[in-house]
Amino acid sequence: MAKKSVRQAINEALASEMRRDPRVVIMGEDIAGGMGAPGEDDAWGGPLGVTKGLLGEFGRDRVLDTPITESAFIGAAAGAAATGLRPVAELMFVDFMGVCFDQIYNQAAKFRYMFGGKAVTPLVVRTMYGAGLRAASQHSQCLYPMFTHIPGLKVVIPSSAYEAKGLLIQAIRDDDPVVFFEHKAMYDEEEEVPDEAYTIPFGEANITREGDDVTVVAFGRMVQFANQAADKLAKEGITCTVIDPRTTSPLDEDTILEEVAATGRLVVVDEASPRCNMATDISALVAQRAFSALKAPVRMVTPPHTPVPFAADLEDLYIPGPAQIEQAIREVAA
Amino acid sequence: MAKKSVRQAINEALASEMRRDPRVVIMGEDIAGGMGAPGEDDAWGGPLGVTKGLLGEFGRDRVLDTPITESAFIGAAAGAAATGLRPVAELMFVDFMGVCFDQIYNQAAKFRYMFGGKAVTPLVVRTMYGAGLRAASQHSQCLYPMFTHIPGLKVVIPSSAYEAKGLLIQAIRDDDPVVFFEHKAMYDEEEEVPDEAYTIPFGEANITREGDDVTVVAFGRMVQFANQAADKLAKEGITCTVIDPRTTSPLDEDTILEEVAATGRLVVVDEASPRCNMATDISALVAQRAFSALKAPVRMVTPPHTPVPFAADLEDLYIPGPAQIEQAIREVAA
Amino acid sequence: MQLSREDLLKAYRQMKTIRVFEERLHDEFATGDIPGFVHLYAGEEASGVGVCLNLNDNDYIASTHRGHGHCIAKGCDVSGMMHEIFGRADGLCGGKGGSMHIADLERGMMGANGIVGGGPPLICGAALTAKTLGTGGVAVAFVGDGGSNQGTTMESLNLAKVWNLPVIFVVEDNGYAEATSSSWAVAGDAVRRAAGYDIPAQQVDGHDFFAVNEVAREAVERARAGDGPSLLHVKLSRYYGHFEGDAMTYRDPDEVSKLRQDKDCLDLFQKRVNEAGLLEPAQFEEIDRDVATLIDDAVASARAAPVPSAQDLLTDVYVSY
Amino acid sequence: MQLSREDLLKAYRQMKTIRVFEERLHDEFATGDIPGFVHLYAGEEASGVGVCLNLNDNDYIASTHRGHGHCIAKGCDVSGMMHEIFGRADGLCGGKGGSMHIADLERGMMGANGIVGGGPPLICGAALTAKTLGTGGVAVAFVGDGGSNQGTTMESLNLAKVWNLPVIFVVEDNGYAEATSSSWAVAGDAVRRAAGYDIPAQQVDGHDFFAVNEVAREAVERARAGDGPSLLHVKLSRYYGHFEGDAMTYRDPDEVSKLRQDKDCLDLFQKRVNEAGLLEPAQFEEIDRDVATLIDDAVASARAAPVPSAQDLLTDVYVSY
Ligand SMILES: Cc1ncc(C[n+]2csc(CCOP(=O)(O)OP(=O)(O)O)c2C)c(N)n1
Ligand SMILES: Cc1ncc(C[n+]2csc(CCOP(=O)(O)OP(=O)(O)O)c2C)c(N)n1
Ligand SMILES: [Mg+2]
Ligand SMILES: [Mg+2]
Repeated sequence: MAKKSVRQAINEALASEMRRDPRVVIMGEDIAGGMGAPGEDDAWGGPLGVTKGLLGEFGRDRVLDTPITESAFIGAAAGAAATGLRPVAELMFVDFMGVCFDQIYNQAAKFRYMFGGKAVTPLVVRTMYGAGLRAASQHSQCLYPMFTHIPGLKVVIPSSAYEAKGLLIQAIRDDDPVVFFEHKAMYDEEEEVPDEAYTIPFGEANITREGDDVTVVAFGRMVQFANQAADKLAKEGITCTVIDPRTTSPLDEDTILEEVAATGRLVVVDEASPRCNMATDISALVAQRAFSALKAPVRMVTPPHTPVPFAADLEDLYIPGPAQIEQAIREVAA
Repeated sequence: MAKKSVRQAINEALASEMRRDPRVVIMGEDIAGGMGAPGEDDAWGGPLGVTKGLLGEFGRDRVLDTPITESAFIGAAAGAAATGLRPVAELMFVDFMGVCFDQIYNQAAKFRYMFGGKAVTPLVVRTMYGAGLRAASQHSQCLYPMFTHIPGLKVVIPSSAYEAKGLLIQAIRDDDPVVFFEHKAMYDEEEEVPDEAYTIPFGEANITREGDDVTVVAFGRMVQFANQAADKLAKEGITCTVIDPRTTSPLDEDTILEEVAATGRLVVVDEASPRCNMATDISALVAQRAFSALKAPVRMVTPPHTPVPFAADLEDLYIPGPAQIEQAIREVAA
Repeated sequence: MQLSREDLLKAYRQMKTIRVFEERLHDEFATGDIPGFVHLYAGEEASGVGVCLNLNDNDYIASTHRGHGHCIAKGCDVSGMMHEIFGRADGLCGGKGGSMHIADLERGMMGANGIVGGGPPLICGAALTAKTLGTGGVAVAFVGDGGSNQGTTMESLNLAKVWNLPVIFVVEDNGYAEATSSSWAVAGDAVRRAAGYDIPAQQVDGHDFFAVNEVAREAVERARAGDGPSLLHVKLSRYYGHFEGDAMTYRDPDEVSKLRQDKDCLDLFQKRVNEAGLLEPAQFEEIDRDVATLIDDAVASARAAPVPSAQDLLTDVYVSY
Repeated sequence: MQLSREDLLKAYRQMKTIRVFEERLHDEFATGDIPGFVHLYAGEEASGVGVCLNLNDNDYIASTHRGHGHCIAKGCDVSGMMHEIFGRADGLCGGKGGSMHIADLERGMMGANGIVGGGPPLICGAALTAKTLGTGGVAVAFVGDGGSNQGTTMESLNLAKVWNLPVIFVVEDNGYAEATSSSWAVAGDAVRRAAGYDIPAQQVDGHDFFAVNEVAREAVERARAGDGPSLLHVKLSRYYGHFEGDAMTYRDPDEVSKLRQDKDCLDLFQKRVNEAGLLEPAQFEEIDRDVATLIDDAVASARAAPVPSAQDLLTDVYVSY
C-alpha cells in the first residue's frame, strides 16, 4: 500500500465521492482559485492545496469557488443539503465560525428536529483547526467543543491519513450535518492509505495502544503525542491503553468506560481551551459512569486558559506535548 | 427593603451606572424603540421591557437603538469599549450569537492578549437565555458553555434579582469583556433588592444552603430548582450544600472543591445541552482535584442532547426540574 | 398579463385563508392556549400570494419569523399548520417547531425562521440545487425591512449574483422591525442596494396583488431563464403588533384602521376584479364560506388533537446516531 | 489642495518606509526566521499613507490582515513592529500578536485583523466613542475587495449611516482576494453599493498618492463636520503574493513587473513632485538613506532581541481574573 499524506487522503476521499455521486459538490474560498483572474485555473486548490486537482476532473459546476462570505455559502451548503445535494463546504479556518455559526447550529443542525423529522441535511463542513503554525490567536483555535455541544451536529476529528480518508468518506455518505476537523499541522504526515474507498463508522473509537495501567483518551493531533508518551513509558513498564474516539459526537462512550474499567485510571488529552472542552466532557462521563472503577484522580492535559500566542516559544509551551502527557500518566499511575 | 423583580433590578443597575459614569452607554434592538416611528418614544424599552424608562433619563445619545445588525453593533460596542466608552450591548437572545460571535470571541475577548496587554475592553453584553417560554429551538438555548470556553471572556449567570443587580453593576465596572446571561423566564421573579448600588464580586460563589450529605452546584434558574429539591430532602434528613457559582468564568473552584471535600458527593445541575457544558466542567474539576474526597459517582442533571422542542409538554420534559434534581441527590446520597 | 379565472380564484382563496387564519390566531392567542411567540401576517397577504402564484412544488421559498402567510401561499396544509401552532403531535412539524419553524420541504417551504436574515443563505442553496441538478426550479427568499440589514442577506445578494443563481429576494417592507421604523433603520433603499450588486430590482405596492404578481412573474421568469437573481422591494402593512402581545404604541393610534380602510389588499383585489367583471360576487362568497369552515375545523381539530408523547422529545435529532 | 513641504516629506518617508519594510520582510521570510502568515502591503503604500496623512493621534484606524502599511502610516513604531513580526518580547504586542495582530491603541491603530471584515464593526465603535465623548476624532476602516463582501462590512455601512458616525470606509481593491479576482467575486461595485446606503463614495486611483489624499481629505472633513460616513474605493496593486509563499500562478507572469514599471506609487509621487519642483532630489535621497538605516537597524535589533519568557504565556488574558 502506498504512503500518502493527510492532504492526499482527504483529496482522494473527495474525489472518490464526487465520482460516485453526482450530488456531491464542494465549495469554499479558493478551493480551486483563479476565478476571474488572468493566470492559471485551480491556482491554489485550497489554501493549503488540499483540493488541488479536483477542478480538472469535476469542473466549475461541482468545484465552486466562493466570495469571502461564509454565512452565505455555508448557509447555501446547508440549504442545498436540505434540497437534494450533498455539499462539502470548506470553512477555511474553524476560527472563522464566528461569522457564520448561525447557519450551522441554528439552521442545518436543527432542521430535522424543528421540522418534526422531515428534513435530511447531508452537509459536510470541512475546516482547519489547531495550533503549531505560528498563526496566532485567530488562526489556531480548536473550537470543536462548541460544535460537540450542539445537538444535531456530528463532529469528526481524524488523527492520521488513514483515518482522515475513511472518516471523510463516511461523513459525505452520512445523512446528518457533519463538521470535519483537519489539523493544519498534520497535512504532510504520511502513512499507508488504500487507493480504494473505505469508510470508518462514526461513534466507534480506535484503540491505538493497549495496556494495563492507564487509559489515555486523546483527539486529533494529540493522539500521536499520546502514543509517543505511551511508547516511552512502556519501556519503563507503565503500559497504557490509548483511545482515539475519532468522533466527539457521536461519542463511543462504551469503549471509554470499558477501558477505564479495566485500568482504573484516566488521562484525557485535548488541544482545545480547557473550559467546557472534550477533556471535561470525557472526565465527567467517567466520573459519573465509571466512578467505582477509578483508582486515582482523573487527569486532564490541555493548553492553559489563554488565547494562542504568536511567538514560537510561547506557542510551543501552549500546545500540550508528549512530555506533559507523560507526566500526567506518571502521576495517575503512581 | 422593597421587593423588586429581576427586570427592575437590571434596570436599576443600568440606571445607576449610567448616572455614575457618563462613559456608560447602552445599545440594542428596541432597547428604547420607536425610532423614526410616529407613535411613542421608548415604545418597547427592550423586547421584554427591561430597559424601559432609561431613554427618558439618558436620552438618545446614551440609549442607542440599532438596526438588526448584531455583528455591526456588538462589534461597535467592542470597538467603543477599546477606545474609551463602557458600552452595555444587548444581544436580544443568546441564540443569535451565531451572527455576531466573531466580534465577541475573536475581537473583544482577544484584544488584550493579542495586543500584548495594552488593550482594556470594558464591554458588557447582556443577553437572554433559557427555555420555558415555548419559544422553540432558536429562542431557548443557554449556550453559556461556549462563552465560558473562550479565554478572555467573563461569564455571569445571576440566579435572582438581588444577584442580578449586584453582578450587573460589577460587570459594568469591570475592565474585561463580560457576557451577562438573563433567564427569560425569571424577569418577573421578585425578592428584596436595595435601592442603592452594590457590587457582587466575580469568582466568589454563593452558598445558598448548607448541608452535610451532598454538594449541589447549579447555575442561573437551576439554583432555585436545586434549592427546592434541597428543601424537600432536608425534611427527610438528607441535607445539601447548594452552590451558585454566579460566574462560570472566573469560576470559584476553591469553594466547590472545599464543599465537595466536606460532603464527598456532587450533583451538578445545568440547563445547557449536555455535551461540553458546565456540568461536565464542574464534574471534571472535581474528578481531577477532589477525587479522594468523593464517596460516590458524580451526577450531572441536564436536558437531553436535543434541540429545545416547542410543544409545552415536551419543553417541560426537556428542562431539568426539581424532581430530577431530587432524584439525582437521592442516588448519590444512597 | 391577464390571470386566468382559476388563478384569480386561487389567489383570492389563499389571501382570504391567510387573513382568516391570522385573525383567528389573534383571537385564539388571547385565550392563552397558543404557546410561544406568534407573528401575524395579516395585511401582507398580497405579497406572499402574489409571489408564490408564480411558483410550483419544484420551487422553494425560505420564510421569516412571520411565516404563516408564506406557508399557505406555498401550499402547506392549513390544518397541519394550525395543529403545529397549537403544539400538537400531528402538526406539520410534529409539534416540535411551532409558529416560528413551520416548514414543509415537500411543498418547497424551507421553514419559517427564528433568525432574522436566516433564510437568504439557505435559499441560495436551494437555488444551487436547482441549478446543479437542472430541476428548472427557482428559489425565493422572503425577508423583512429589518432583515434586509442583516449581513447574511447582503452576502446572499452577492453570492446569488456571482453564482448566477435562480433566486428572487423579496423584501417585505411593512415599515417596522419590531418597534423601529424602516425609514430610520434602513439607510438608502432596497432597490438601490440591489443595484450595488448589479441585481435588477423594483419597488412595488404590496397592497396590490396584481402589481406584486406581475413583477414577481418577471423575476421568476428571469430566474428560470438562467438570467440570475432579482430583488423586489414590496411596500406593505401589518395589521397586528410585531408579535401577539405588542401594544403598538410606536404607531399612530389610527394607523391600522386607516390602512384597513384604504389599503386592504383583499378589498383592493375584490374591487379590481369586480370592476373588470372577472369573477362573480357569489364566487367570493363561496370561498369566504369555505375558508371560514376550513379555519373553524382546523382550530377545532387542533384543540382536540393529542400533544406529543414523552418519547418524541428524543427523536428526530439525527437520521442515525 | 496643495500639501505643505512638510507633509510631502512625511508622505514620502512613510511610503518609502513601508516599501523597504515589506521588501525586507520578503527577504527575511525566505530565511525561515519569520514565523506564521505574513501579508505584504508593498505596492499599496499610497492608499494607507494618502488616507492617514489626514489623521492625527486622536483618530482611529482599523486594519486588515495586510496591516503593516497601515501601522506605519498611522505612526506606529517601526522597530517595535519589526520586533513583533519576529515574535520578540519587546515587540509592539510583546510577541503575542505577530504580523496579523499588530496594534497600537495609543497611536489610534486598532489592530491588523485576522478576520476578513473584522475591522468595520470595530471602527464604528471608535467613531461612536469620538461622537459620544466629543473628541473630534474620526475613524477609518480599511477593508479589501474581498472583505467588502463580508456581511460585517455591509452591516457597518448601514450602522454608520443610521447612527451618523464619523467613519470613512476605505476599500482597498487590489484586484484579488487570495487567488480570486475581484472582478468575479464582487458583484456590482463599491461606489454603487455605498449609494445603496446613501453614503457618499468615490473611486480613486490608488497608485496616485495625491488623488487618494485629496478624496480622503474630503471624507475626513465630512466626518469631522458631523456629516456622517463616506466610502472610498481605492484601486491599487499588490506586488507580492497573497501571503509569503504564494506562487501567484493566478496572475499574468509579467503583471507585477508591468505594474512596478508603470504604476508604482513611489515613482509616480517622485515624478509629480519633481515636475512641480516641490522637493529637491537630495531630500528624497536623504530619506532613502534614513529609511534604509531604520529598517536595517530594526531587523538587526529584532534578530538580537529576547523572545518572550515562559510566564508571558499566561499574562494579559484579563485585566483581573
Ligand atoms: C438575528 C436576529 N436578531 C434579532 C431578532 C429578533 N427579531 C425578531 S423579528 C425582528 C424584527 C424583524 O423585522 P422585519 O425584518 O422588518 O420583519 P417584520 O417583523 O416586520 O415582518 C427582530 C428584531 C431575531 N429573531 N434574529
Ligand atoms: C472571515 C475570514 N474568511 C476568510 C479568511 C481567509 N483570508 C484571509 S485574507 C483573505 C483574502 C482577503 O482579500 P481582500 O479582502 O481583497 O484583501 P487583500 O488580501 O487583497 O489585501 C482571505 C480569504 C479570513 N481571514 N477571515
Ligand atoms: Mg418589517
Ligand atoms: Mg484584495
